[in-house]
Amino acid sequence: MDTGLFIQVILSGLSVGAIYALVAVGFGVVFNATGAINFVQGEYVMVGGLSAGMLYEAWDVPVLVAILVAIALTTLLGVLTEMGLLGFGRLRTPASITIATIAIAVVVKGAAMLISNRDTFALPSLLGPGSLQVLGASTSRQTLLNLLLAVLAVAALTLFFQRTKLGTTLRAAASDSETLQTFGVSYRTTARWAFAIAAAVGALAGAGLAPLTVMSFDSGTLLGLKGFAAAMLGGLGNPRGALAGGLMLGVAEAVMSGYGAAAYADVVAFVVLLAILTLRPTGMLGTSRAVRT
Amino acid sequence: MRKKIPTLLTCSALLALSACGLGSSGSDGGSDDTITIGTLFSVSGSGANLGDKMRKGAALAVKQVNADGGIDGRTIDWVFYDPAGDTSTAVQQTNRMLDSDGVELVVGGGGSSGIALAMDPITSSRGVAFIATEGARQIVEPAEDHPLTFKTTFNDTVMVEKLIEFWQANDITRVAFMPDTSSFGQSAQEELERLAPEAGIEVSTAAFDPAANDLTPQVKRLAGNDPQAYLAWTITPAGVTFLKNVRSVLGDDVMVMHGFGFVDERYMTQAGAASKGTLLVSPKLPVWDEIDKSDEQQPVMEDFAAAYADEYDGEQPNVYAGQAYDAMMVAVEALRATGGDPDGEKVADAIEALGTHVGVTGAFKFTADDHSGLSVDDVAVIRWDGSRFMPAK
Amino acid sequence: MSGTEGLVVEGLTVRYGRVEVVHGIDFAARPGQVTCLVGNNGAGKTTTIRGILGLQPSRARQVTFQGRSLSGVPTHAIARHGIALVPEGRRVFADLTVLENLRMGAVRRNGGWHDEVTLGEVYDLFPELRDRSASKAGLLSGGQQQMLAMGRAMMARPDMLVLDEPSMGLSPVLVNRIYEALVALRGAGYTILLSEQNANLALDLADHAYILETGRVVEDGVAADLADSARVQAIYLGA
Amino acid sequence: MMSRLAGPARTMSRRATWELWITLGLLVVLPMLAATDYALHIWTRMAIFLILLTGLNFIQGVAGMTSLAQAGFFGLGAYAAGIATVRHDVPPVLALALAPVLVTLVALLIGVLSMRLKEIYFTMATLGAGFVLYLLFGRMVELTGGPNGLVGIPPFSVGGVEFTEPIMKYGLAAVLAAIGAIAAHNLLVSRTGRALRAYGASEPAALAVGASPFRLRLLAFGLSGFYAGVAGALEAFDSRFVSPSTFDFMTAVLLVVALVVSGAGRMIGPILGALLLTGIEVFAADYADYEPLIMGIVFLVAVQLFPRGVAGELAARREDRRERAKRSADLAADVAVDAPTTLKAVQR
Repeated sequence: MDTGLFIQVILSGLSVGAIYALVAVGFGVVFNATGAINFVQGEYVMVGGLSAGMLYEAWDVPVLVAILVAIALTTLLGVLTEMGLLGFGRLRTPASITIATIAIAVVVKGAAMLISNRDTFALPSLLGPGSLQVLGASTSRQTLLNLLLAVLAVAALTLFFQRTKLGTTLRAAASDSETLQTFGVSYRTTARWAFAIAAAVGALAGAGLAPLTVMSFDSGTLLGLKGFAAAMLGGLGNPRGALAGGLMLGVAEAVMSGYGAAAYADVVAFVVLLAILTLRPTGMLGTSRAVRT
Repeated sequence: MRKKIPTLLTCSALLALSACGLGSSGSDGGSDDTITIGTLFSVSGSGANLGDKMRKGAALAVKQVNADGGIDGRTIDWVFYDPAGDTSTAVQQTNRMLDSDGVELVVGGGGSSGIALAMDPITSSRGVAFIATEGARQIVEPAEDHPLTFKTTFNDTVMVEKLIEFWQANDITRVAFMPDTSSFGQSAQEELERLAPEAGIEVSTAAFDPAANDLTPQVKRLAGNDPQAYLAWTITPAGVTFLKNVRSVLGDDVMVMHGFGFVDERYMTQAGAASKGTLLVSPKLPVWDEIDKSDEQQPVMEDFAAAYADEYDGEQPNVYAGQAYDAMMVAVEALRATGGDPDGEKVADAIEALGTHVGVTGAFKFTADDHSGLSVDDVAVIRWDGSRFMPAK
Repeated sequence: MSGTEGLVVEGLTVRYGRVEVVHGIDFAARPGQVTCLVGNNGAGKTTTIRGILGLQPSRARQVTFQGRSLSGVPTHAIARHGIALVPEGRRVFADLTVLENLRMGAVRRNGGWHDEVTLGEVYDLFPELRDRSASKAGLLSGGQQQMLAMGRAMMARPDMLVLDEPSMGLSPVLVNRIYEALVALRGAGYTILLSEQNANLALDLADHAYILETGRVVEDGVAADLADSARVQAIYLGA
Repeated sequence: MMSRLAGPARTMSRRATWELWITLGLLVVLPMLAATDYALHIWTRMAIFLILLTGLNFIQGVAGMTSLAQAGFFGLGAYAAGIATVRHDVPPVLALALAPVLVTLVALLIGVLSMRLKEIYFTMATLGAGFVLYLLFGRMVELTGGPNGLVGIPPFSVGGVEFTEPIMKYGLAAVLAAIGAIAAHNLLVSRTGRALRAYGASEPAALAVGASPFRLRLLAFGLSGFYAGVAGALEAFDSRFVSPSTFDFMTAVLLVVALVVSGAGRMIGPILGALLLTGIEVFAADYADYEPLIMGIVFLVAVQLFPRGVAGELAARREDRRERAKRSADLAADVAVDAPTTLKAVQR
């Protein structure tokens, strides 16, 4: 067995998996607060990466500042998403909210196409352009940063949910949002925070992804769907599950690219999604939430 | 009965909307002072970027022709639709152009080979000439089955021949090939796997999804066959990832190549240091200012580049803009030859009789058997030197 | 039915989807008293409470609390008017610990998150909760969950405590335990609105009671007087 | 429980019959309004959408679950018919019959695996299934022609007569759409259909009429696949070209949205939805650059305005009006005679 190839496959899987993990975390946060699947999640990644790239390339903003501004902008977009979904007070069921998120995703993508003039934008790696050599394999330094970001984001969110008043409130909303309302916390407040957090984490994924490839208005949709598959794989709504699911999916795709029929690599995510839903819908690390009728 | 009235009202409102939509677009083209040319390019959806460049190229051609007094005094009435990458939408829009908008000649096949292939039977059955701007050779081959259809792009066959010629000249016998899974990549894969073995070149292939974010597993896997050159075939940003990944895994010494779909300064710049030294098979347009002044194409490219930059705020044209510009100009030349008669067969005969049309993309020599008109002579191997494209040695 | 104090409900109609369940009922809960809605399963007690709190779409001529209208006010805002609910079926936040559940009761109150005084009162009333403060609420027994739900509502320091069927599904020993706690709360001056199927217990505790049948108030009066009513006996036997 | 269902079920049946007549009437009247070749292409497309949405209505409107697999099934039908005729010289009539059978089998297989999932999880499972199909259309190059598409599909033909004229294509699609609508109507007013609808409304109700929810849902999903198979085969013979781009995620979403905003669960929903989809196609063409943005906004506004669908919203408004009228009567009675017994009498 070629160890170089093996290590390369694992590194590649972790590199892409870190991004999937961040996307998956976002799906979980919104799902916990609203019970809906937020299809805008992939677009948050696109907006985060694209706006950081535009700021850096077109306006010569320093990289770090560009990333921070992009995260702020995307977080605002998350808040706007909540307003667009729940601001009219007409959507009540998770299913109708889910459908409406698709509409918002289309709007965001359409607007991004016009604003970016269909151009692609890139960011330099924060750790410099060099690559890391590991046992005969090689990866961008940014990969290391992305893994670190994913782990830190999951750790920070776990702490946030366990230790802070707001985090506890969001967990309470996930547990029983109706009862939470009888204690004076409105559904929309928790939903808005959830969308803001999901958008911020999505933007972080975008800023981490941009140095590995380039971003265009079209970069988010498929990434979002794969991130959802990762979320299901790890157990929807559980940040640590999201991390595990993201990395597993990344590695599974890389194995297909490195050893299997490479052209079918992107089918893997959807086969995994189908398989996990039919075999173990609570996910590998999922809670005992009822998913069957 | 009374209860149904709101429903019926909604129904009839929708109905009225649909019917008036169908009616209002029924302008009849072909009046004496205009010629109606219809175009589809996907300026939204994936591939929107190149669709937009094609639209800019075609629009420039229409503007120039109309400013110069049109075709024998008749101006071009340009009808444009965006199928957004979807063939069934493109089929509807083609029907609309021909049946409802009075389009007499079709230029541009939606920006993807699949769409052009879907449009061809419709235009042919209406006896309308169709000049495509998409890659797949099946759009025009065999020519006897596509008597009214032409295209102003390179057949993948020509590109692959040029590649083989280049590899043979450089003693390269083992090549790693990475096409994307789009129609662009698939067409090239078919050609390369057909032609390379005959030339004694061993090709190992690993495809990738256009939306992929890391290609190192494929690169590393192909490296196991010890290839002398790595060639990617894509039009998407994943090509940037390819450049970065090859350099990261294999270092700076290995030969890295891209197909003509990736000839774009922006992509090269965005790949940073990883793009330096990349070789590309391409039309000569990107290096128009570096080639010999005696080349008959040189002034055409120079004029085009200047006019394009003038029209679009200093933007440099890319090969897609050039293809679309050429397609429109070939149509115009043919219409001038027929005296403005847009009849499909007459236009087709005129195109085949043009002799040599020196365009931006190359010197087209359409014949009854060759409806794509470009040859290996029109292809250049160019090199990105870190800041600009240069002819490769 | 005078005064702007307490809860005043007039002509309340509540529906589930297309089915009207509560048909225009009137009642009031006076401050400092225990008011009880007594009725069989399906009489509309829970629906009435959900309607008042905005958890179920409802219509009414008037619903006021301390003189302020609750009509059309969303649930979370009603809660901020000083009403805390101990819902039917407990509905503790199962994934949160006991302590976190209690703190959630005070989440919208200034300084409530760190209110150790009220927390102490809750723990004194229900020592079981202090012992299990770090356990996940979902792992508690039914009786402990009921105590937790009551403690959580106490943490809101409400002007009125609404308890929906607090005895449901509990063993007689635990029911007594809960009612002892309610007596203590009454003694502490809480205004209480109680819905209960266990008529004898409830009427024992309450100052004033309303008897509900199929979404209508069929009888009301001083609790002690109602205890002998034929209707109440029927409910008691039915339960 | 039974008795409470029986009343609404009867009025629902009457309404469904009425709506069926409207649907059939439109299939006849529309081509009379505009009968140019181009218009006939559009009406053919509308008829194909009608079949797709009638199928989707079983699962979305009746069983109350959202399926994002309908575009994939649509594609599977189109590729089945295309591949059978192009690669195996199967007569088009036979291909038109075989495609729905194949799609039904695939739908049942996916249904067996995913039917027991709760609503949102089921939706995501169908998304996965639809995506796998879509990706396979593009990847199995030998069989499907890959991303370039499948070329050379013959026109539909019966006994040597080729359906190449727009009017004949429309006739075929319209006849099949009409048969599909009538079959759907008859099924909906049957005992099984009532059970299905009861199931969509609430589970206990369905159990009360003695139905197995799993089997009913599976039936609904299988039917949605069958209709998609017919629509797919028609699409293949209409465009005479099949490529993956037609059956992507966006198509799946548009189908669901068109049905939801026009009235899922109603007989009238599919035809309204089909008109909406064709209307969007016709109008959107004029706004090239802004099309995705406009589409998204229209789509969002529609979902916000009609979360229960146009038809459902109108029905709800009517009910509200009746309700208000009844309430003012109640209040009047309440003021006049303050006695519960009289109130009861008024409410009857």
